[in-house]
Amino acid sequence: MSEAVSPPLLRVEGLETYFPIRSGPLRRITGWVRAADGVDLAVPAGKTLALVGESGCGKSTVGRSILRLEQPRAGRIWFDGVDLATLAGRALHPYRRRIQMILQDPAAALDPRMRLRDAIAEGMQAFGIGANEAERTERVAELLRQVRLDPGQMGRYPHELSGGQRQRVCIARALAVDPELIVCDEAVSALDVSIQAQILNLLADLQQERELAYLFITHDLAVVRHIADRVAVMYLGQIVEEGPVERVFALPAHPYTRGLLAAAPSLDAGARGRPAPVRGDPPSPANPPAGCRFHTRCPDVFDRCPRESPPSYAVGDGTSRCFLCDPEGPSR
Amino acid sequence: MEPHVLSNLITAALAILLAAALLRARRDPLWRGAGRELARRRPIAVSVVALYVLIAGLDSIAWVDGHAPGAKAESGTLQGQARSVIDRLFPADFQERSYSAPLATHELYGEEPLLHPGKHLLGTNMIGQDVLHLTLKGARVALVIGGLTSAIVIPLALLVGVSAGWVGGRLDDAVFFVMSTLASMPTLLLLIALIMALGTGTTQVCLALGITGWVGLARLVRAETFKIRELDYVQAARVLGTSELRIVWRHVVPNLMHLVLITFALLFSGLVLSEVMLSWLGIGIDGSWGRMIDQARSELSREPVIWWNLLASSTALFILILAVNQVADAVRDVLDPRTALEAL
Amino acid sequence: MIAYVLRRLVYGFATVLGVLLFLFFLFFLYASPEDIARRAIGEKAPPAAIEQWIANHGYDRPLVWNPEDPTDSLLVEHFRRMLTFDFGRSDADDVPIRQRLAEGAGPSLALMVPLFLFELLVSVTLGLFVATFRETYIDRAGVAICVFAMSVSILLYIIGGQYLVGRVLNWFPVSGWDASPSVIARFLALPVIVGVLASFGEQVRFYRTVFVEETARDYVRTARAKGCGDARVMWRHVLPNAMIPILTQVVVAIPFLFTGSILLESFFGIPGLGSMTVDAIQGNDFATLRVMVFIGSLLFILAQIATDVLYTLADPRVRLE
Amino acid sequence: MSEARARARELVLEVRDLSTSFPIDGARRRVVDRVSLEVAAGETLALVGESGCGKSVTALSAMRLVPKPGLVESGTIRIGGKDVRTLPVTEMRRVRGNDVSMIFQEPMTSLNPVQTCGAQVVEGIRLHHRVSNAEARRQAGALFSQVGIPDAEARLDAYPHQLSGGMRQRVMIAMALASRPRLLIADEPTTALDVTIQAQILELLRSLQRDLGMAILLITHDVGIVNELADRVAVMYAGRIAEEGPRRDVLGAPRHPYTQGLLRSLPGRAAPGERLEEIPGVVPPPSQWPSGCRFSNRCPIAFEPCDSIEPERTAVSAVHGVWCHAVARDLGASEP
Repeated sequence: MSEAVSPPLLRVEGLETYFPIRSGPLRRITGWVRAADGVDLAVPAGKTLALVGESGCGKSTVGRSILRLEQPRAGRIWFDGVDLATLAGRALHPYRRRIQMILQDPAAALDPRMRLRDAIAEGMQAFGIGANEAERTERVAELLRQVRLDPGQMGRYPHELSGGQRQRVCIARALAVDPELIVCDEAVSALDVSIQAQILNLLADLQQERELAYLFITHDLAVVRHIADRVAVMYLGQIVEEGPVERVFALPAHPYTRGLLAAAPSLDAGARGRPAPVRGDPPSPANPPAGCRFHTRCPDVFDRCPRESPPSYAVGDGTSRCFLCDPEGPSR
Repeated sequence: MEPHVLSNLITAALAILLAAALLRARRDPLWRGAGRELARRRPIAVSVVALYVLIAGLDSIAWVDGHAPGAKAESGTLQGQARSVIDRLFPADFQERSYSAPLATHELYGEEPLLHPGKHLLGTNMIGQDVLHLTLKGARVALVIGGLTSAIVIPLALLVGVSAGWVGGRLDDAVFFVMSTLASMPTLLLLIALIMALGTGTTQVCLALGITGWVGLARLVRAETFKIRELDYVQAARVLGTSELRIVWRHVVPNLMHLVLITFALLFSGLVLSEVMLSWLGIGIDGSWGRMIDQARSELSREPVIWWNLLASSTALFILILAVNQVADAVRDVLDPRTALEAL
Repeated sequence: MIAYVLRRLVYGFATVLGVLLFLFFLFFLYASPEDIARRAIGEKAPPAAIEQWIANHGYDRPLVWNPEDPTDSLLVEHFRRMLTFDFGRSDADDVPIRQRLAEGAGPSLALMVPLFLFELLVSVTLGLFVATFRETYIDRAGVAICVFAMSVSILLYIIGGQYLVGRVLNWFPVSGWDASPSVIARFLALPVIVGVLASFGEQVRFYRTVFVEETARDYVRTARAKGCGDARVMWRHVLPNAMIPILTQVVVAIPFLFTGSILLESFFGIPGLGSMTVDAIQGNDFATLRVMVFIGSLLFILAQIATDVLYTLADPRVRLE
Repeated sequence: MSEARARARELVLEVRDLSTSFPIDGARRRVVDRVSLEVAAGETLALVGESGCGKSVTALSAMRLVPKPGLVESGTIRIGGKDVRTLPVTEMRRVRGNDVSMIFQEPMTSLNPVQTCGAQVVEGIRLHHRVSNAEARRQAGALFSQVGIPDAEARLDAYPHQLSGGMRQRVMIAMALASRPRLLIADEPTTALDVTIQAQILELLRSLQRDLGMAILLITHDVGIVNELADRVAVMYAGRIAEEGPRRDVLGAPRHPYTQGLLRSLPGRAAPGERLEEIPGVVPPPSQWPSGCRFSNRCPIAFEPCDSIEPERTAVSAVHGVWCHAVARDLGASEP
């Protein structure tokens, strides 16, 4: 397997991004929301890693930290041999070009007062791509064709387009600077099913054509199964399971992954009427439970879980943060 | 430079600016749509406002005739004084000696025959000036109050609000403190205090109105900048490597302009009405409708009642404010971010 | 909660200091004591007379810094007087300003409290009424009337009110004052009516906007879905949810209950603090004006702290931290 | 046979030829156009469609809660036999929350933020029953336990913002159950919730329906949820019903090209890595709906009559109807 040999394009090690909670008369920091709390993950070049989890688990924060829209408090973000977490300002600028993003709400991601042409050309201008405006316009037309839009629409404004078309414009804007990695944060979640299929196909085509790597952040397991090569499951700021998609979906090692898979409504007529697999509500990321973070909702909880925090155990080609996967036996 | 030349230059500059802004707005479909919608909803109010602007504009273009350049003007005569287009609609010696009723042929109290019998459509005032003429000239004063003050308020509020909202931190704390200090002083009292300290006069009154008026808009701009700062398209621009200054210029400021326009429209009538109150307190601007109302007020107790003075000035004021309020309402409906994008 | 109130008080005090600093800048640095003296006794007064006036009013100290005695400068004096509520004497007639304030507060309150209550009652009720009929002709007519009413200058309401009610109909006296409670209502009726008329346009429209915005929310749909009628929806669901903007609007008005209405008082001859302000303007009495601005700000800042605390009662989501 | 069946089924909701219009781009446009539905006692009908297809407006029309300036133009709506459109306002109020209840997508915004959860349920009870405050509160506590809110008594005094999303939706359901309605209209009840919480709410709805025998009109865009909960399915596209029938028929053997396309474009059904099937083009806005079959401009099998003549209902079986010219032609050809 080639990805075992070549180093991954992006490797995140021990990423911690906390948000302060302020209170008291002097607005001092009295606590932290641990949005990302020791996250490790790797995205191979030209492949897709899906980061999946429920709302508030910190998956978007991981994406935003990689894009350096948030400042991580600890951890390393290795991209092509350079630690992005330590860069700032001018030093970071060239890497902006190589990592791009596509967001959930294409209506909010486009400036309502900017024509499509200018929106797509914005990044080219910042990185000096294209010798002059005419050349950039030519490139914008080419990009619009690549995302299957009519180049004649480049003089339009975002509100004149449908949701799916706007998402295509966002993709074109990201492609304009020739990135190697695109962070897709719930990029198809807000779209209707028929449009979602179009965008997923487009993303797959572009990956083939350009050898793009995707970090695909989503809560939709069906989408993960369809698009990803590997999947990382996140719960309360930590990656609880990671591995190749086929293995994780077929043989989930972590109880949370099992719960997620079982909770997703299925189209299988026979699967109707199962009881809900995961009980209760997720705890607050400001005050995560001690020990294993999932133990308050876990169906397989035992005495060790509330006491110790499980490390990542190797499970085949991936990992799982569950004592059940401890090679030395679950109870110790 | 003589005052009328300066005023001509300013008028020309404003006209060019206005034309440029309109041309630019025409190219942007969002603004063009908003303009069309505005004209569709409130055609009468928009025309009335335009009429007032036209009258004020015509009153701002003045020139001196009848003497060679460099010749000394004789003081005390009309010769050598600059007269505006509006002035020229009336005869140069249109002034009477005292009150006369509308279309009267004789003075009200002195019973003397008038210089221009039956020609004073709205009568004359205490010193014999034609009320219609004064009323028309008041339009310019009203627009100067609104316009000059806005010219102080809008750039100041944008600069302060955007920088506080964008930079945040200590700068924001400092700006917030200044704003809350100014805002904690009751508006009318602060206005009076400012004019008492600065002195009376058009510039001073507008400056005072500006100092009391900018905080509201600056707060709005600051809050909106905070919001825009976190929006996806700003984040996207950052990821695309766009510099901070450029993001502010290309993404933040254009998305604040509708707020500025709404505030301007809402602010305008308040400013003109404030001046009326100041006039009554004796610290207003010469030639304003407020002054006319103030002067006319005491005449109501005379016998026979002198009502034309009050009626003319307050009607002119009322129609302008009503039209501006209606336009402001429509502007808000059309441009409000919550409804604007769906409506267009 | 207590920590929050403490912090707000500290910040409020800082704002008060800011106000005082601003006033010092305006009335001592920008308009120097000399300017003030000239305005008070005439532009062409001889220098000796000006010196004399300045000395008489205690403005002959160093402005900011006195090298001999750091506590003896106009800056220190200004802060000391204001913060100890001493206020000094009027520039115009040497009457202690505190005494003036004490005399004027009563009439101002007597006018402003009923005016304020009527205004609130009328505008909230009408606002709720118009909002109930939103998107109908009643609503459109209501808004049109409001815009019409707010386009008329308050001066015209006063002049018109005095003329119509006082002179033509002769119901109430046009102006005047009597301290005895039995007669006072006769003098207050007209200014209160005029005050309500002059403000209801803007107020009703404001409350209508608040209520209409609130009626568009999801929980109103829920309330209707469980079978609530229009009146119940408006009074039990919309009104409590609109309390925050209402509170904000109401509390902003509280300082004026004390400082009075400049226009109404002077027109109707009510000897309150508003009239006092007008006298101060006409008499170039800067000392009194300074005190009025200070008192107004002080009350406003206190009222704001009170609003923030009241928010917690109006809305359980607001937590003061 | 179908008539006999229909007579046997007691209908709690009956919608006939409902049209509801909104002013869009300066003209009144029907966003719901001659829609007919029926929900029998105890069954679940899922109304499924993409955003903007008119499914929520259909539900609000049935409750007579269409927001202004929307207008129900024509059609009849019967809830438990009462004609909703002609009922006096006070009567209608008695129907809402009593004969029919409704729950919404966003439990956060759908609950009154300044009232305790208990007070909101108590209000719902006392609007329809003459009981004391204490008794209503006791009933509210019982309802809270019934919908699986732990520590029910204490939660009566909680404000909505103090609860999690799942708990809030349970409060909404408790409120809806206050008068034991025969019909519950659930408008995207789990869309705002996480998948594990969604599974809990679906389980709750299922068990409540089993215990109370109430009918559910489920409005959703998620075919997976339809499969989990529905007995019958109606697929809506651009203001019209496209296909309607039992869940097994519509999901298992769809006949309308739109239903077929919708199901094939689901990422869960395709093999991983395979291309998804796309429905070409976009859902047009109401101002650009085609005049014939609404789907004609995106339909892969559209033929001559499709873009000019609106299709009528074609019965595929006694219980399965499709609005499609092609299906009508094929069926007509096979049984002359």
